[in-house]
Amino acid sequence: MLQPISVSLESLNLITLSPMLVIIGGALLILIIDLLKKDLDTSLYVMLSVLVLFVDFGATLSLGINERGFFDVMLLDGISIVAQLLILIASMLFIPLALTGKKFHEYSYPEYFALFLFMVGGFQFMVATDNLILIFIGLETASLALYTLIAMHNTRGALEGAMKYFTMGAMAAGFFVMGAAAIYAVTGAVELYDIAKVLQTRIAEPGIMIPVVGGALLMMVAIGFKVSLIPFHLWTPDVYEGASAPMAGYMSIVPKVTMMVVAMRVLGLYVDMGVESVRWMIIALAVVTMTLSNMMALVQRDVKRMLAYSSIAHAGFVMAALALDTTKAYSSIFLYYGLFLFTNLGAFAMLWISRNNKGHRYHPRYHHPYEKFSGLIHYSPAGAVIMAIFMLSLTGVPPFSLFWGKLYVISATVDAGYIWLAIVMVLNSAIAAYYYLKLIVYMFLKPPAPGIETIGINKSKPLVVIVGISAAVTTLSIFIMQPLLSYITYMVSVSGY
Amino acid sequence: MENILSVLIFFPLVAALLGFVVRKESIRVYGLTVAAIEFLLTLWLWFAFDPNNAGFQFIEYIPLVSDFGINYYLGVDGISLFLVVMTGLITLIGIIGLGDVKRLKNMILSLLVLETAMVGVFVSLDAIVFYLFWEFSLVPMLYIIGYWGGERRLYAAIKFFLYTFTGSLIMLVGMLYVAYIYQSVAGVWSFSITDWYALVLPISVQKWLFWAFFIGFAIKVPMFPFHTWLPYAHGQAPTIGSVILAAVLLKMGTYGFVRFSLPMFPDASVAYILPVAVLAIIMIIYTAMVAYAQEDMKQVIAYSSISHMGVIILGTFAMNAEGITGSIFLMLSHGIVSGALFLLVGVIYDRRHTKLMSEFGGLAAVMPKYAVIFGIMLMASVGLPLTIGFVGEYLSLAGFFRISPIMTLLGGTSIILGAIYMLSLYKKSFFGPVTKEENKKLTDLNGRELAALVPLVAIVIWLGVYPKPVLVPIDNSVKALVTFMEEKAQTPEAKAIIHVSTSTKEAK
Amino acid sequence: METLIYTALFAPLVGSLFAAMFGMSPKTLLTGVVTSLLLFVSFVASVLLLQHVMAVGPVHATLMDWIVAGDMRIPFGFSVDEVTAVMMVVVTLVSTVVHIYSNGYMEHDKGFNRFFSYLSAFVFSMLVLVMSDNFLGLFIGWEGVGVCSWLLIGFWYHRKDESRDVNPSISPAWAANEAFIMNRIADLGMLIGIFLIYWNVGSLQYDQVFASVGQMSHGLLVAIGIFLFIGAMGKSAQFPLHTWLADAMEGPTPVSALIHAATMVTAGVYLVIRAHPLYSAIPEVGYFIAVVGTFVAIFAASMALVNRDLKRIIAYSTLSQLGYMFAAAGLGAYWVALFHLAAHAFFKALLFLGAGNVMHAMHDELDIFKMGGLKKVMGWTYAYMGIASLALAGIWPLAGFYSKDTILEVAFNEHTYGIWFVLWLTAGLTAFYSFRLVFLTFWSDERYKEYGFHPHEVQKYVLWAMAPLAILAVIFGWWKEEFMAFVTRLLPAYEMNEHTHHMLGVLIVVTLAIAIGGIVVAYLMYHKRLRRNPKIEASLPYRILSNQYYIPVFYDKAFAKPYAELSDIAWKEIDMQVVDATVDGIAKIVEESGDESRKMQNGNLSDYLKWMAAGALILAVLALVAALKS
Amino acid sequence: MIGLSHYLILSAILFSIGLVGVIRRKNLLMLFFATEIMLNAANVAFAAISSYYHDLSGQMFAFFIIAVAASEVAVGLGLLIVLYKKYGTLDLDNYTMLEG
Amino acid sequence: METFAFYLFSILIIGLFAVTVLSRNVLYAMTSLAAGMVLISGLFFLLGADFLGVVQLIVYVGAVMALYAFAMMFFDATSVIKEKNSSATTVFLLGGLSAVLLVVIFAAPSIGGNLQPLYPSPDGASNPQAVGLVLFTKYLVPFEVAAVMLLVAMIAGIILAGKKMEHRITSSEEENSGEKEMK
Repeated sequence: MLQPISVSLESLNLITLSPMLVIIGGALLILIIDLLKKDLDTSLYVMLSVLVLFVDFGATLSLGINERGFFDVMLLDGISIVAQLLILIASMLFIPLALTGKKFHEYSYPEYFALFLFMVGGFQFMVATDNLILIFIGLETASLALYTLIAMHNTRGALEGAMKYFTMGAMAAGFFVMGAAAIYAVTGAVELYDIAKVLQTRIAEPGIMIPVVGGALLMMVAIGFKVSLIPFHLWTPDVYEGASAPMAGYMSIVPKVTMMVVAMRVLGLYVDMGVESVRWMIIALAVVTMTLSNMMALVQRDVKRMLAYSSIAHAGFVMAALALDTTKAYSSIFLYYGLFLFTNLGAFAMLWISRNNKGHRYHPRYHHPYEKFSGLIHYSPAGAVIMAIFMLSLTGVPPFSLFWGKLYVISATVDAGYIWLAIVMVLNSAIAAYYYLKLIVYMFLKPPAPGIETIGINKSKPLVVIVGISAAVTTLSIFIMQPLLSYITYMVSVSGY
Repeated sequence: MENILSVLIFFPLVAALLGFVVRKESIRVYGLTVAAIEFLLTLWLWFAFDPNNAGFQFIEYIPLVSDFGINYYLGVDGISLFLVVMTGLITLIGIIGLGDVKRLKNMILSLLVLETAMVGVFVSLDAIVFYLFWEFSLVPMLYIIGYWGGERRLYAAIKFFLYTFTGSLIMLVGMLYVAYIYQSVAGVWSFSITDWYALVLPISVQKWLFWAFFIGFAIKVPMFPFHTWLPYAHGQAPTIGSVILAAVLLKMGTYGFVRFSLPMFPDASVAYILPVAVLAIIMIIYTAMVAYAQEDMKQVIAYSSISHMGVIILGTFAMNAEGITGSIFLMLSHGIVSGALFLLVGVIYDRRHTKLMSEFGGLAAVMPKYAVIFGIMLMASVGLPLTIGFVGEYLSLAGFFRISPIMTLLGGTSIILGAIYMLSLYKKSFFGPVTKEENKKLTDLNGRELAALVPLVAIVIWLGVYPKPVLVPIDNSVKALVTFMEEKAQTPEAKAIIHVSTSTKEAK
Repeated sequence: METLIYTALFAPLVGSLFAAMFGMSPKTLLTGVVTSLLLFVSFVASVLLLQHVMAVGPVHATLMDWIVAGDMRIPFGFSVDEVTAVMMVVVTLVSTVVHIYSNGYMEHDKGFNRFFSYLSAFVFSMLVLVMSDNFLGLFIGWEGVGVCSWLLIGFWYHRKDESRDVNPSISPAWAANEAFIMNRIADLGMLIGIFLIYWNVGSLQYDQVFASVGQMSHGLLVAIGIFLFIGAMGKSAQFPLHTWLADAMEGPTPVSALIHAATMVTAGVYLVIRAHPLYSAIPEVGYFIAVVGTFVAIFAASMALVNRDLKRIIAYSTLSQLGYMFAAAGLGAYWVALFHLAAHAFFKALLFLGAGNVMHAMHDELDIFKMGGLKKVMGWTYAYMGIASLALAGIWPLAGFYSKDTILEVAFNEHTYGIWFVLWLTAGLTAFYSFRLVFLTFWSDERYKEYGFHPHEVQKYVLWAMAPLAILAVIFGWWKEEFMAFVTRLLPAYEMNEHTHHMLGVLIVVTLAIAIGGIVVAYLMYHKRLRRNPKIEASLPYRILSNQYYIPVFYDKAFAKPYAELSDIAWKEIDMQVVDATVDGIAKIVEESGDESRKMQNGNLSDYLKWMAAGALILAVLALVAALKS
Repeated sequence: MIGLSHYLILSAILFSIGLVGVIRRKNLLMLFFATEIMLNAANVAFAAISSYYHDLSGQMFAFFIIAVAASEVAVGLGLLIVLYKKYGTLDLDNYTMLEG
Repeated sequence: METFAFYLFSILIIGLFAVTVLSRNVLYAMTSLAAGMVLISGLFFLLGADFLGVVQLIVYVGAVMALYAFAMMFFDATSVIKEKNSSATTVFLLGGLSAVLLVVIFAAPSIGGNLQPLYPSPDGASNPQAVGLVLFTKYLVPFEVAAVMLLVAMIAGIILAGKKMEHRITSSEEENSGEKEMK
């Protein structure tokens, strides 16, 4: 018969769960408040969410580094903490965007905020573990919430996008579990550190490479889907277009950072072990992704869609760093996303502000065609300048933030000896410059579009504050580079990457 | 004022930001004042500069990202000093000569921002900071060309931006690689140019790095076959845009060669003299021919810029003090002369709204002052002795003669071909009877235009007759550079080709 | 003495600047007077300098450093030695005369002030050219005179382009550009020569360069000699760079007198004389120079035979005389060349000024076929031109006789009988065309009446101003011995050998004979009336000559037009269609690939899912390839 | 004797069947069936490996996959209901507004 | 016996699932899916994963199928469904190749080496007991997260299927009209 087992509370290291407990508790709190009193204003929930996130942020900051907890399921290494911080910062910037000048369907649900917090919790779980099971559960929790959040925008586009995202996500989930199964079949483990141990002993066995690489391949499909690498990216532009602008911006950062961490853990393991085919798969995906998505972004007529493709390209750009297997490369991923976060969220927030109630005035389908921004400088100089700053940052023009990110990623690539890859990366940046520039050209150099004076109709103080913060960080990033870089490098290196 | 360089960089930027408050009606005076103060500051820099010190002066050093070796590191030597002064001057002259354009305020503020970037490029001693200003200079220029330009301004502006952006990105890869090597040798990251100078690179590495930097600089210069953005940019840009583009922005490329390529890759630079010189000669001859075929006055001058830049490249790759000093002087003189020529074309464009030579003829009779100043600038442009244009061209060619007499002969056709297209321009526009009725009533230069042009004429003649105050500091720094290159060069062939002046040798 | 040097040098510059201040205002007599006075000052200073040099020796002055770079150290240095002093006096004298003359000649011209500004600037440049103590300083003057020549040839810039049949020079502006560009071609050669000197000597100072001639290899010397001579060929309009000189006659006549006869065009000769230590070391190049000079002498003279244009005839004669000078210099008789240079300056300037008077009288008509019998109305001018022509023809005892005859003697002395013969023949031709001009203009029937001209003599002071030239044209030759003694302090003396001494008398007679013969033929043909023979005029040789051997047309067809066409191709076909199109093509390819790859994003979920499955397969293939490779 | 490979191959085949269904189906409801098949295929593999290694992790994984599958059905059907209510069709060929 | 059962189940499952993905009739498809699920639970029992088998039965046959059945009624899709299926070649080529790929990966001979189980089933414990033990110790966190996930799914389902989604609250009229144009 079974022996009763006793587990000491200390060994569980419950503190490792504290951030997630906070956020799930917060979500439940919102649900309870909604149950107790209906018709509370959105602003209440927004601020509650921000507070919860803030507490979560504090809890995350206070975590010890490189701790495991709960039967080693939880893993709080440096990258998990950095990733969680990024997730939380992005979430804190995202949530106030609900306080718009106009009413939107999704914000009328208190559940929206609960779901959002659940989603954040899911993401946090995903990065705070190296157990494939928990990664999968966290992923699905977050994804299911995300699909719903997108659909709650309740336009045809949002529903269609959510449906596409959902379906492809289901398929990707299938690939993920099959990949996990393959790895499990080889190693008998579902925890990455065990997997690494076992693989290390078996790596020399003949034929082992087939299931090993096969597993990685299947996982890569799932990762590629979530990080939106070509050709698994196809949902991305459609969903971004359909979703509300802030949601699109959020999606371009948080799920990707999260999945990037998973990729670092899973694929990094292979690369670290010297499985060259995995490395080449990553590089190939990265190169194809940046190149094709840049080209596709080039021919877009809608700014939001363009930004969708651009975020794919950025993902590909960062993905390249994954193949390098150096501390610097891994650090550069976080640095890049840390900077990308502000810029891209800011850019999407600007689109959100420009969301006008005249609907499809400039184009039967698009909300944000380039023409809409024509001559913006004449009516809203500040808006145009800020948007231009974001675009220049995305282009990689110094001194704006993303330049430093690109610099560091390319530097990592060069250090690792992949000079050709670095050249491909910079050439892609050059292609990308065209479509970012196009928006600047429209805003600054073209005559004003009719009705442009109503472009800021969705403006509200919170939105302006968020945009302001993003713009300030984007512009003054050089001054935070040193602390940011040393912090991230430290966190990544203590995690053993 | 030990931090004068920071002041020089940030004064226009701060002024531009504050300028948003200034009301439209007063913005011209504001711009003039700011540019004048900046120019005076550059002059102050010149006077405070010790011409006998060949090294960097007014050094400022503030760590920015110390983990990654990026520092706010500034300094000037004789090579960059005058480029800074010229930047101040040309900006001031440009603002003086600025006609009535739409949205004057935006124009002036963009110019001030541009000035920050330009000064920054020339005084940065950290590669990343250099790159920062280098890239950032594209933005205001994009706006200036794209907003105030001609009919195809958008095409021109975007082409300008993308082309140079692409080139400099490749250069960035090169920079990162140098930094990486530095890191692997020295153990710490550094993007300081002076640190990089100390780095002896293996020749094979030098060779590809040379080309990586080359692409960045060559597109900016612009060298054949990367030059096609320039005619569009000039053709479409407003007068002030062309002036600054030709006078300062192009010089960034050649400055880059002197600042980076030569001292960092002496062996590669020597090894690639031939291909570079061939490109330069193609530039000189081919673009001179293209210039001759133009119908638009501005395009003639645009292509002539390319042709002259070819001579500068030849001088730079002469690997001796004569040639390099000459090329730097030619940068200055070309800046002033081409700036003036673009201003002059702007004058006629303001009056007639066309730049086609066929629209003119006999202007000398109608606008004598204009014709005189144009003539002086033309002569400076074709390198007449006792004008500023001669000194640099002569020294550049003389320097390169040591490398290859034949190629110098080919490159020297610049003085013939230059005369051909410039004189034919002058003949078509200024000589002959006045055929068009509209041209008979043209007014001569007004006070504002004279105020912009006369100082340039004075400089053209002053530095043509007495270039010594400028030449000596340049020469000192260049001699130091050449000596340094000779010491650093690894192959005996390179050592043989790099020619250290006997005076330097004796001083040792 | 430095003061004198600077006075001589800068007085014209001051005058030029002074005149320039009034450049755009209507005519002010003041400018003419002031510039002329300043020129006179310069002349006086030059004469004083000459005396000083005679008495004491060369003077040297350094104003300041000009170019300092690397080892190159080029000052504004001026040295006045024997050759320079002679040149200075000649230049300033002729200039002063021309200035005064111009006061009258340009009286009604709108650009009066401008003209004097240019003219004085020219003198300044010319003085820099002759006074500089280094090659680059010479080059300053070299280019400076080129520009002034450009300005002055194109002085009447407002005239429109004509076809070559109407006006062989097309237009003043065209001619100016032609002159400038041709000179530039030669200047490049000169520049290369300078570079050669610099990198082999390390200095451009004359004294250092000439001192190190001995250390340089022969080949190098030859190269330097040839390149410098190329420079000289441009400025002195030697074949094949000669076409500009005739076209330069589009400028006002005083300009032709000063620049295109007396001074600037002789700069090339001056250069060869100046660089005599160099050329002495390379006699084969000298011989080449002599041959070129000789060829040009007869070549130009032949064109003058049939020309109808008053000024062009004189221009060709200038060309021809320059050939003589080069022949002399090339053969090593530098002082003879210099002597002829000076003599030629006087009589040729006089000739041109006289021609100017005629033009003035004839309202700028240049066709000598439309003149005739002018001696009745223009006695003084006739006298001047007669003297000048006699001098040119080399009739004893005028200046031309001494100088030209010596050249022939030199040619004989060197045993280069071919050269001698050609030059001798040319002397005859010279006499013929000079007097053809004189007779057709001043004698024969008064054809001008048919064309409705009312010629009149010019102002008195103008005629007086010309007097010094006329006097010198007569008497200058008498100072041959003194001249030789003076300049051979610097230049190598040239000794005739025994054989020549014996033949001297014969040579003189032969030469005089052919000159007189030429005059006689001209007299017979033209003294009564213009005799035209349509048959001859239609004959091939005549047409070749009157069309300048079709060389301008050939240049046009062989160089100018192809260059323009090539330029057009370079721009429209290469730059636009190839270079730029490549760039745009790349952009287009990128964009089209974007459009193509966008098709995968067709909105259909089912296809998206297929792509995902396909992606997995593609990855598998990739993995396989990577595995096989490693 | 049935080895691990048998089960794994079965799993692979089932997964492929699911894949075929996913890429073939145009009706969203039936497409979702196919995704269930894919997840179940993984379950088979996990259960088999778990059993052969005598390791429980695989069974845990399979257990959670079942939970995920259930959740997905809930959300997926919710989405389908909205779509059907609003646009009256479940054929994905009708949902191609977002493209390009 | 085991072999026979395995092959029987396998063939049946493959067949049933093939029907699921190929049938035009949604009812057949669903029925065969449910049957396949049941048979898979049979496989689980065969593998000794009794707990998993039971969960499979309950969740799929009980819950999932019930949900689908409800949904089907809602969609009024009980009859044959017309699909414009895309070209069979592409589909089966992709499917076939994927099958080959997966089979290659999973049938690799190296799988099933002598590995030490990391979380061995405790001796003497029945499968549900063992599972329970692991689930509530090691996998407590994932278990709880799964609970959250189910909560999320529930909320999501309620919201999406709720009445409120039928009307848009977003303050814009034209946006709707714009959409109508697009239909």
